[in-house]
Amino acid sequence: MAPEIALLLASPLAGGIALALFGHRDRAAEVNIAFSLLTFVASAALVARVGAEGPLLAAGEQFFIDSLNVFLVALTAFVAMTTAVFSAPYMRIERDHGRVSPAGLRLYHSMYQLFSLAMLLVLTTNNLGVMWVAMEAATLTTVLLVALYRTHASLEAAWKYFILCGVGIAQALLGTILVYFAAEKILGAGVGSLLWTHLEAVKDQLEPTVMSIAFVFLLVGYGTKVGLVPLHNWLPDAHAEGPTPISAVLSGLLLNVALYALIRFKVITDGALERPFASALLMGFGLLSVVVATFFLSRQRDVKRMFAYSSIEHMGLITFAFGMGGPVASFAGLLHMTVHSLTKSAIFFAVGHAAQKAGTQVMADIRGLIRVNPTVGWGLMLGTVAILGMPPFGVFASEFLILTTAIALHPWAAPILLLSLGIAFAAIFGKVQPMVFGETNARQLSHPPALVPVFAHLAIVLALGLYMPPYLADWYRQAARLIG
Amino acid sequence: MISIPGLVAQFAVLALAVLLAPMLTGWVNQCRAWLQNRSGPGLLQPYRVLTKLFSKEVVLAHNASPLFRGAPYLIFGCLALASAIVPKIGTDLPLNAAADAIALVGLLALARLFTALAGMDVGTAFGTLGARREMLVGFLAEPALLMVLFTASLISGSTSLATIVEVLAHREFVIYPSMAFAGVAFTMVSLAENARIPVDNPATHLELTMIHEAMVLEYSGRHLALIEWAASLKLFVYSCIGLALFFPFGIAERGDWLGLLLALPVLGLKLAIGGFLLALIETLSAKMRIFRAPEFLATAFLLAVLAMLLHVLLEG
Amino acid sequence: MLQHYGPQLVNLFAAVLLLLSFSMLAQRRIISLINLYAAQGFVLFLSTALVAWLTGQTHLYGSAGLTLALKVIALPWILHRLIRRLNVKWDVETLINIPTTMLVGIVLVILAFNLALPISQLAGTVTRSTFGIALASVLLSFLMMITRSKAVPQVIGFLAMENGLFFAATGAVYGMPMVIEFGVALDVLVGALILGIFVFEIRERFDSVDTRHLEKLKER
Amino acid sequence: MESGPLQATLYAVAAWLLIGAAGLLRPRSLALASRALFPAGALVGLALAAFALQGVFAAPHSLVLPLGLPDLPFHARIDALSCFFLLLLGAVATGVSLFASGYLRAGEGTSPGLQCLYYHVFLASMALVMVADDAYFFMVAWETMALASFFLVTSDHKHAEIRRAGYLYLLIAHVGAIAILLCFGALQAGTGDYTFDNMRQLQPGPGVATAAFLLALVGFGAKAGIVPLHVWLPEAHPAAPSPVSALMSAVMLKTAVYGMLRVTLDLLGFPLWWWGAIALALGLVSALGGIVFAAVQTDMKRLLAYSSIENIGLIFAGFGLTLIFRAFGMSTLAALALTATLYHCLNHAFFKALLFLCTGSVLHATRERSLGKLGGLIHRMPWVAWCALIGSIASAGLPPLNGFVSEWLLLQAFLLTPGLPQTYLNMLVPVAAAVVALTAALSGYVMVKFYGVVFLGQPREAKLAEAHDAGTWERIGLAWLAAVCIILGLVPATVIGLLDPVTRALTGQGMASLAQGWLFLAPLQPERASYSPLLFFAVTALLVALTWLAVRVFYHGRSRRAAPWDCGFPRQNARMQDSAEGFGQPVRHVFEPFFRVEQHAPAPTDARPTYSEVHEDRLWYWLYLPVARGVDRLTGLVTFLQRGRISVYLTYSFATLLVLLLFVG
Repeated sequence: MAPEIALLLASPLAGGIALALFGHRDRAAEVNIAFSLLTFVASAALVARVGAEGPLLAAGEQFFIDSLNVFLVALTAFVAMTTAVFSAPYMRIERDHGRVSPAGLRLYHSMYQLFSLAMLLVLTTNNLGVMWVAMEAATLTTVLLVALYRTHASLEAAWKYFILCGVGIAQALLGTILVYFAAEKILGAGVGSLLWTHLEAVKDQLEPTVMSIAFVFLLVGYGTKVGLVPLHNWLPDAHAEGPTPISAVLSGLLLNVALYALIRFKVITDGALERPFASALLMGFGLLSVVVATFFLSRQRDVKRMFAYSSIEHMGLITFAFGMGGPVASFAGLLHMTVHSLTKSAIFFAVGHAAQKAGTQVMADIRGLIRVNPTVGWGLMLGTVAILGMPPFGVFASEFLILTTAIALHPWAAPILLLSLGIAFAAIFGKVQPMVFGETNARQLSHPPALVPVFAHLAIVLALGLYMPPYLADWYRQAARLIG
Repeated sequence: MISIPGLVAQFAVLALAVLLAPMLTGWVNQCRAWLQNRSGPGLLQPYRVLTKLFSKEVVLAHNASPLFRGAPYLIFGCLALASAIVPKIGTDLPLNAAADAIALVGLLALARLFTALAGMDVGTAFGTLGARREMLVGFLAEPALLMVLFTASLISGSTSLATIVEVLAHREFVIYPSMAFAGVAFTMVSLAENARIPVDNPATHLELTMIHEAMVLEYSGRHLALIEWAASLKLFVYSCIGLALFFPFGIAERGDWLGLLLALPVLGLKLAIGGFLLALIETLSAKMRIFRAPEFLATAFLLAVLAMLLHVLLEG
Repeated sequence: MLQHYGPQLVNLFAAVLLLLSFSMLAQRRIISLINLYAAQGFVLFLSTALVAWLTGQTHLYGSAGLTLALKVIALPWILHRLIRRLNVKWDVETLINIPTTMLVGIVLVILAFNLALPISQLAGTVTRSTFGIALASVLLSFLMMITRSKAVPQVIGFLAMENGLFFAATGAVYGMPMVIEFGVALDVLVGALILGIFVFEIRERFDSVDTRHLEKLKER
Repeated sequence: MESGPLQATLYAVAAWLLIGAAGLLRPRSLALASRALFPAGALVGLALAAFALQGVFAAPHSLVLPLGLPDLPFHARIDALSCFFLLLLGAVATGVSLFASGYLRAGEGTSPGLQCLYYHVFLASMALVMVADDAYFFMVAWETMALASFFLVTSDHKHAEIRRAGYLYLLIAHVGAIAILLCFGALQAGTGDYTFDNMRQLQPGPGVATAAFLLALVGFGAKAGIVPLHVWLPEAHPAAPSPVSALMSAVMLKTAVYGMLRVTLDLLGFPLWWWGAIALALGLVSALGGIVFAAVQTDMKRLLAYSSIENIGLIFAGFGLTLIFRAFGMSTLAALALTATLYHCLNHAFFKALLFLCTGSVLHATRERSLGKLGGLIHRMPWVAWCALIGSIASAGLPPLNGFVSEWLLLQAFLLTPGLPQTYLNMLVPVAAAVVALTAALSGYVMVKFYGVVFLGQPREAKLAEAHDAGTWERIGLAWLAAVCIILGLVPATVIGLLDPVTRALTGQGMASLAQGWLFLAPLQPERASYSPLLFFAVTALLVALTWLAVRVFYHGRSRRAAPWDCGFPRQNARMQDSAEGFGQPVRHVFEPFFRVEQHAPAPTDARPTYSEVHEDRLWYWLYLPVARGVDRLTGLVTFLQRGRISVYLTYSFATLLVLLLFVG
């Protein structure tokens, strides 16, 4: 068992348990940060090791780290940490406003840790069955957090989230069973047939029909969690009604993780089938998601809901990129995963404080943030500008690559995508601009907002748009090669 | 391309034009008087008016700006230069190279611009009214004039007035139907530009009708004299343009000194006829409402464009 | 001789399972729904045990025991307590009327069988033909979740779907590896508990467990 | 790293960025920005102009920066074309920055430091647009430019209409950027290599090439403000602080022209003749429409903005003519048309910047932008007034200033058109020339209105009495721009020598050989056409001087002041002067169909009669609102998917699953 992985998983587990006991104490937030930091350190060590030694199998092949998931691990750990930093003052303010009880805080903190544990498990495990279990666990942990405020809306959102994702994940299990069924023919019964590395090795011998049916189930299953249209319906509700830190990690991390699982299966399926079946499906769903989500945007009143739809849109874009395949598109997809999760979480941080200041999430009632609190205003403005794909932010870099590849490979799709992006721009910017600028109605907060994460994220995104360090680029390239 | 005798000749022509221009105005008024069965004031009347005005003192409005005082000199200078540019007697003059047809139009436009600005400077209702109407006339008349000149320059393949005249006057005689249209357009334009009936009436100060006079209402003394002089220069320039374009015969070619001697009386004769015709038109036609003026000028403009098209169609 | 009748028995169980799913689809009363669910679990337990015995896959005994513990005893008990606490014994009115639902269900069964055909041919197991039925029952419970408007029946449908999955696992392949079995079972258990909590919460807030009250969040 | 114009440009960009960043050190400090940073920025601009001047004659030089995407690092390249536009940028920026250092006020919208940041990022990004040599770098620079200018436009974001203007501006800019991206996509023709070098090598088929051209026309036209994508321009220019309006109008619109030239003449290589026809037609429509709308405006900055549309229209007309000539292989004429185009770019940059800065001073002196409330400022602020006079004459395209030169060249190009193998074009060209002439004449009208109403006459409001003239810094800036206007007008032959390498590079033919020495400007042969503004100016000046002297010597200089003649109506007051509406009224009559007029004329019985007149763009109702409504309706349809009922959602998933299964099975 590699110590890094052990630490990586042990730290959130311990954190979860510890905070389940003392999560309501005053310093719980700091403890939360500490554990997240520890996790991040572990992930950094893991990155270093994988960077040095290449792909890594651990604990009797139960864990497999290659360049594809290692950067997702790092990203997840990092965003989880920054979100913890952000949530410290945020949740205090929520408590002061009497929206959460101490018990609620305890639940929140412990579940936060367990959630990151689940995600890290999904990312690091080599066993597709364990991957499913962990994914389900991620759902279960977040369901309670979405319902944290115990209001009508939050309960409704949580209920929908649970039912839809539960049903979806059930389909994913069926898909996993089918994969196992196909693999068993070659690898024989037992855990071995569920290990991705083994499957990857024999993927061209797997039975095509079974694999295609399996992939359908997996797509519907994990696709629900990715938020692909028309399986997305839980997503805006859950984002809008949950506590903002949770919206941030849902948008920034969980969607990525689900997509990661889908990609793993896509690799095997494409290997098994000679025709580009999985790719075609991914492209189709990606395109649909982009277009539909775009049209939803302009009707939104609730700011978090709007950005949830924007997440659907971006996930669709990424899915489309992976569907196209090829070194450039996959590279772009991975890059877009990174910048999207950084930017979107940053936006949610800013939005969270903005909503606390204005005392509402209704955009029409949030005005002139830049006057009362420039950092929140600028955070929101720059984040929005970045997520809308304005240079020199990194989102533009990945979108540029995706779109140019689309123009080269599928010219029919490029105008659709660009048009959707244009409409999304009109919708989002038109709503955010008056929130940031103009006369204000916001109030002061009881705790100083922690906005370092916002600007840290945006700085990274900006840097990625202008300059990508060679090792990072190689890393993405290798990952892209794995995806094919 | 600038020689001493050339310069001398140029300034001689310039001086001649500037000095003789008022006489043309006098001649036109004389003809009008005759046509209206009046005994006119005589050819020299404009000169008397000018000397009178020059020796009078200037009365300036309280808020007249330096621009107001400087404008008359500028306008006069522009029109003097214009009168020097247009080929009247010979084509071999240095300034011909300095400014071509387009520049000529630009020069006239510059004069108009300053007239209008000066009209607005004092800030009475009349000044601005006049300026507005002047610019209204201008923005339709100027392109029309340009188009007329373009027709000619398309024929001669050049915008240099000298070349145009040489081509029209000294190549073998051809009938240009386009020039007929251009001629009509030009007549209409020059009527409008020189504040003549039917567009404007130089002889009235009735605020409903006047254009040019309304603008210069505030001028007095030497300033007014310069303005008046510039006006008669303008008439002279337009007549010369018309003659150069449509009746270029008798204008001397490069280095043809005999022709030069001959050209002067020919010019006088042509001007006399032209002035009489102008007076005739003015007597026969009635002043039109100011709102009709755009239609009148638009017609001229369209005729000019038509002339160009005709050239491309038939002669191109 | 059981070796000889065994496969037929398994098929019989499969048929019973399908029958139960259909009757759940048709059933209006919540209590009987729960009982049907328990019955389904029991059939599942029997078939798993049988398959285990037939094939000598020892770990299948484990999962059979798990099934018995969880799906026949634990969850039905939880659900019974739940509805007693909520006292929602009254009939469940469906969104689509029963006959239509049944018709749709039959179509689904046909689809599932057609789909399962190639897979069954591949399956080298004694239980080859059961996969189609498993798939069918999954789809049927999905349909049930759609047609029921109350929270508890939806929960039951969700659990029934999981039954179908489990049957697929035992039917097509001799069960997943034990780790996974446990994981899945754990997830189902936790899920059921959370659902229970939710149903209470919803009951408190909306003083009804009708999910048609949960339609506030939507696009206007 | 050897020092060439390219390196110099990059250094200048870096310097600007640093200056901008320095503004953040003490964002609230006015002194820092206005006394140190903006003058420094002006110096950088001057240096950039100098290097660009040297670079125009240097050979193309390219460079790969260690930035950008791993597979597509920033390629930078500098050639005559980019140097020309860099020269324009540097020279204008010098004047505007000098003016801005005097113009900045505390408490006007965003804090000085931030404005300094936006402003210099704006400058830097424009410079980068000129040197970018691959699609990614170009797009980054392009969008950064849009973004920086957006923040500048909305720097006084308290007012809702300013925010709206900024939104509209950024939106159209973004749509344009999308079109440009697609254009590059078409240009790389499936090779996946987005460097401009690759695009130069490729020879796309006519279909692809046409697509690329049209997309470029949309994209760059949106930035340039070509009809029908011009609606943002008259909104954004008045909203922005005057130095920014000046920069946008003078330089940013030119970057679009630069992009157009770069794509069509450099990357695409050989154009088709009807591309030129399209560009020509659009240009003429924009020119006429722009100037007609300018004539009826009542806000001085809107008026100037519309006049910018007019000038850009003229530029595009010249560009279209260039394409036509190029397509028919008449490289000399193409060079002539291109020279006219570039020359007009230069001229418009300077006189429009000058005019916008003048409006800025007026705005600060009077807090008033509406023409109906100004007047008589020539007495209060003579400096500004005289500079504005120069700008107005130049803008009216009158000799001997610079506006006339480019107009002259353009008309010459038109006159030489007959002889095209395409008869329809031959027919159209006279009409086109007529439109150009009409536009020029109308611009005279507009400038008389602008200058006369703002600076001449009597002050229409009492508060104008305490208007003050521009400060020292502002005067320097104005003087610089005015001086350049005059120089550009007086020595065109020299300037054309400067343009020679550009035309040579783009059309294979130069003009310098054809200019007769430094004194005479004769595009083809002297007997075809020649013009010598210097001589022209000298003689005019001489004549004026002589006249003045003569009058003084032979007569007297006596004069006295009196009240203006009232025609026997004693109660004349300032309100009786023509209002802006009044002055524009004839044009409105003549061009009635252009407008959608809303008039509120008082009834005869009104106690206190008020008159107001709103001229709206019909396009707004024909194009933009329908599109907006369409999108809105679509969104309405889509939201029907999200009805909140969970069983419906489950049905979606179920249906998806079934469909996919059927699709597989």
